[in-house]
Amino acid sequence: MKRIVLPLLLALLSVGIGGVVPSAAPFSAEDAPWDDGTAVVLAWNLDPLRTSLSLQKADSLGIFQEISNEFALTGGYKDSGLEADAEYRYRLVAYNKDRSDSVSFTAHATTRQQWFSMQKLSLLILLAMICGAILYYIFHARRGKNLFIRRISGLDSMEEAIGRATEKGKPILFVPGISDLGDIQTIAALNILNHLALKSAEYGTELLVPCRFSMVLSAARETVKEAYLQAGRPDAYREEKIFYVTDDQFGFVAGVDGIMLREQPAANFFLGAFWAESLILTETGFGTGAIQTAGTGQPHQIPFFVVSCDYTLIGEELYAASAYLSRDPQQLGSLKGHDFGKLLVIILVLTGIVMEMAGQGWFKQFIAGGN
Amino acid sequence: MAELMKVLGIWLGAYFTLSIFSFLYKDNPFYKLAEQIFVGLSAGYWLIYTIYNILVPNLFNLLFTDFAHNWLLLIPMLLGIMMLLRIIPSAQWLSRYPIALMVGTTAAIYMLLSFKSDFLAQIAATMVNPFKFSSPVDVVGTILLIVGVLCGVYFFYFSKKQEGVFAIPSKIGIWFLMVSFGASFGYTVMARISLLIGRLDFLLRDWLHIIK
Amino acid sequence: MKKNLPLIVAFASGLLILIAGFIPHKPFGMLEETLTNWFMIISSFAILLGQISLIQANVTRVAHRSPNWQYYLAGLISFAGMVVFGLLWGMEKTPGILGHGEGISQNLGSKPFDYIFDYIYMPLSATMFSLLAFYIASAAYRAFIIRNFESNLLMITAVIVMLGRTSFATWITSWIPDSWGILQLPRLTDFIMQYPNTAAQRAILISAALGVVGSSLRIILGIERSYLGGGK
Amino acid sequence: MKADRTLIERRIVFLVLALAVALPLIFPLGLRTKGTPLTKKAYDLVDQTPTGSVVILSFDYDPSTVTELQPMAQAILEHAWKKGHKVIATAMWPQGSQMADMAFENVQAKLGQKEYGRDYINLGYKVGGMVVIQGMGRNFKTVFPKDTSGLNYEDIPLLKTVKSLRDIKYVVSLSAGDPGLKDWVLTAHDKYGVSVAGGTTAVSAPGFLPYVNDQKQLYGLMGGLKAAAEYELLMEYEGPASLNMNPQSVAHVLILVLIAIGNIKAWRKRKAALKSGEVANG
Repeated sequence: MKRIVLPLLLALLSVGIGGVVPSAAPFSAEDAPWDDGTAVVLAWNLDPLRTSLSLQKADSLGIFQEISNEFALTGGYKDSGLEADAEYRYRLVAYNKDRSDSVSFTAHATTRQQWFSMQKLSLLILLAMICGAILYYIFHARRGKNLFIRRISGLDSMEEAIGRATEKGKPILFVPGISDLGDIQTIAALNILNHLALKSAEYGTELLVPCRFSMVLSAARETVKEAYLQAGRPDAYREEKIFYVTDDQFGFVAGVDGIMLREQPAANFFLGAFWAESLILTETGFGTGAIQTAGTGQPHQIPFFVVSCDYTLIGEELYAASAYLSRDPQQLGSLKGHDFGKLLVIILVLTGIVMEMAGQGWFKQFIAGGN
Repeated sequence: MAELMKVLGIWLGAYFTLSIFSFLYKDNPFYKLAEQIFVGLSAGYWLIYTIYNILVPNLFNLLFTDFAHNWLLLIPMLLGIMMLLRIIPSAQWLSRYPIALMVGTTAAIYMLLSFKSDFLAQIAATMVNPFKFSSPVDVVGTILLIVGVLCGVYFFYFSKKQEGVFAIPSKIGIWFLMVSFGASFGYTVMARISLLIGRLDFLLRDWLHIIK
Repeated sequence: MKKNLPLIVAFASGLLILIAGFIPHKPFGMLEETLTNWFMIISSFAILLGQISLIQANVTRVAHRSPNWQYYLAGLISFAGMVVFGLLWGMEKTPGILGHGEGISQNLGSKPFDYIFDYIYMPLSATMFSLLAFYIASAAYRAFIIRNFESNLLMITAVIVMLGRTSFATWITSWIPDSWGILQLPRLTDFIMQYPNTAAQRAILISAALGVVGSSLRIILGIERSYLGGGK
Repeated sequence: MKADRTLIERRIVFLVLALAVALPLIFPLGLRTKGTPLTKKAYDLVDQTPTGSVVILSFDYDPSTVTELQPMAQAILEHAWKKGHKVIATAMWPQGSQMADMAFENVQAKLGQKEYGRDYINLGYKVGGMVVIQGMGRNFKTVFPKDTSGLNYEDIPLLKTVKSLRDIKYVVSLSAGDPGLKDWVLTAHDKYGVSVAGGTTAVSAPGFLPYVNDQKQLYGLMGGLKAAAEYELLMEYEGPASLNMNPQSVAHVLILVLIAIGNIKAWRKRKAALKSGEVANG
């Protein structure tokens, strides 16, 4: 194993990030390594008397045409956009300050297509490891193995909210985001709704669910109905409490605001995808004095939720909460796979820092790879 | 004539701007009308633009002028038409093929690119020796950066009960998240105000000529 | 079959992209180029579909005289206007069926399509989102309340950043000596953005990338098929 | 009754904000902003690129964010032209193409006429974001067979040397969201090695900072109106962004004052509630 990996690593390091290798020879041309055969890497190393240069490539008639004149004593140039499997000839002419004296070098290279992008080795290895872990856990979960997921603290509000609503005899409001059913955030929200509906059926608390899209509406009705059935209270299920407001973004917000002011719910849940309207909703909810719980994967909206709500599920916590409550093998398995990836991140970063401190730059370069 | 139409245009712009602003007082017919006109114009714009700038140059033109070289484009055209059949309920299943092709392609491209840029490159960028900097501010900052990334990632780790010692990094992680949300908050406020400035500038300058 | 064949299409196209990502050799690069070109063409049909369904929904509303149907009718009329003007005289430098319509452009100052874009579409689009400035102000007054240590941290950072990004910032803390320059508002803001903010955003980015890998993998392998519609 | 009061309070806040923005617009305070390193980096990228380079400005926004992004676009365009760069305009948002034409027109009014097809070109919008950029990386002409005026790719002198994205010296994306700057970073830089800088709305700026790192995924970043004003400062002129920083600064202070008042009110209410609670229990 070591015998294979080491030369690979060395080869990789020699590629470098820009693909330019300083060389001892005055002028060299080499096929760019590990590519689709469309580039040649040129490098030169001139004596210190030189002050300007002209880099030239032979055209189809064999006449040299200038491709660059940017000066550096030790420099490089990557000539890209070439044909694969063809020979290219280059000439470097270097001048003195007064241009009275010049030297010229020629070099040639043949472009070759490779079968693997060696600079993407780290990408392939790590990607394979993480994909493997995700699949492993999904199949594990499907076979009914119990996978541990910690409880999400944002969910603690559920009990409190239902308790308070029951005590006051007021309803609970649940908004499953303003995205359509295609958004996984909406799906996650519906999974949480299922749990909340189960509890509200047990305690006999009224549950209001305004929806923005008809698809979400029918899914939400299905979810709540199922939960009531499961709780043994199908009689308490009222279809009209789960209703369509309007497709229009701000119209929807105005509608939900109206409901909050009229019904004065004791607890509000805003879970799912929210955009700019997040603020208007939670502001009104705060005004009515409800306990507010929010959660979204939209990073720009989280700050507003944190400052205006009592509990917030941050980003991935929303999906984790949904997996925790639904025990769906696909969600659970993926989540565990991602967790494996996170552990890997922590280990890799710590190793990398130690390596950097020890002056072993190759590790970082290997992980970063090249393009 | 053109001058007059320009003035009319600015008055139109002012009318629609004020119609939208009227929503701040309450929902009303002016707002509703302006909103639906916006939706209609927007749909019209997308439709015309897509036809003129993509379908004509990238598809129809190539097929009509040089069919021999471009006949393969008949396949995406066919798939595109299958996509349009979604509006006919009985033919809806045909749209699954183009959707599958698009979803499969996007999934793979996103997987490779975000794994490289948002995973590998970010990990590599965190592998920094904090003591290589000369300024103490940078040293402290880099240590904060490393601690923040590790604890932040740990906060989203769900496979372990976060109790006792295991709760500490998670707690630190949330602090970093909160600082970053605070920054986001500040920047969002900034952005929203900027948009308002633009509109008031239009009303005061172009319409009312109060600002010269 | 109706359900499995699309899954194979998704798998094949995904696999091709993955292979082309690692193998530079012929023919994968070319295949990828073809596939991305097809993608673009199919996507533009998807855009057409989106607009057509929107219009279809509005037509239904008007036909059924559902509440507020008059507004939807206005929406349809403006849609039709935009499309007709665009088709007849084109937009900007693109000619339409009747050419560039020089006569009309002369009178109007620009093509009808561009005239509507400049004087109606632009103000509408720009004003819609400027409403949010007002909502932020009102929420700042009523709902942004300090609750616990975490939200304190958030608020303090927000205050520093908001002040640090004004033109007053330099002036407010100019009395702080340069040896403590890091405490001057603009520099403090830069520090927060460069280190703690970057750290947290990076953690979010890394977690999100893992999420993308997971969902993409499930889609390519056909484990996740909800995008095809019709239940789980 | 209570609902009425909150409604009135709300309207007062709206009015105060409108005044806080309008007054400094009418009577500018003459405030000056100071530069930040991130904007300077973006400036340096443009400044250090040799004359004659072909570059891309991507207009990935629509009219809803012109106030923030248009001044940036124009400042960068002016800079690029002054350095003798040949500018290709692309757009990931359909309305972006119109925004590009607006920028070209405004900057030419200042710098004098430039030649279309040699100094600049508008290639317009293509749908697909990341996938489109990936396509450009393979072959530019497949993605853009014609420009927006119907010229063929081969007939445009500026594009003579451009076969793929690799022939572009830098990309600056003016980005209001998705698709936009992120797609350019992930594809143009991380896959094809082209330098990318960006200007974004302030909303998305904090999320892009992890890309500004030693891997140079993102060369420089301009976030919001403030950064646009900084770029104008670096270009040594006072443009729309600099002027708009006056109301911007005043409004920020107003928001902070509102937050403070809100918190004092909430704190008082809580104290009163605590007291009445004690009385009831006592």
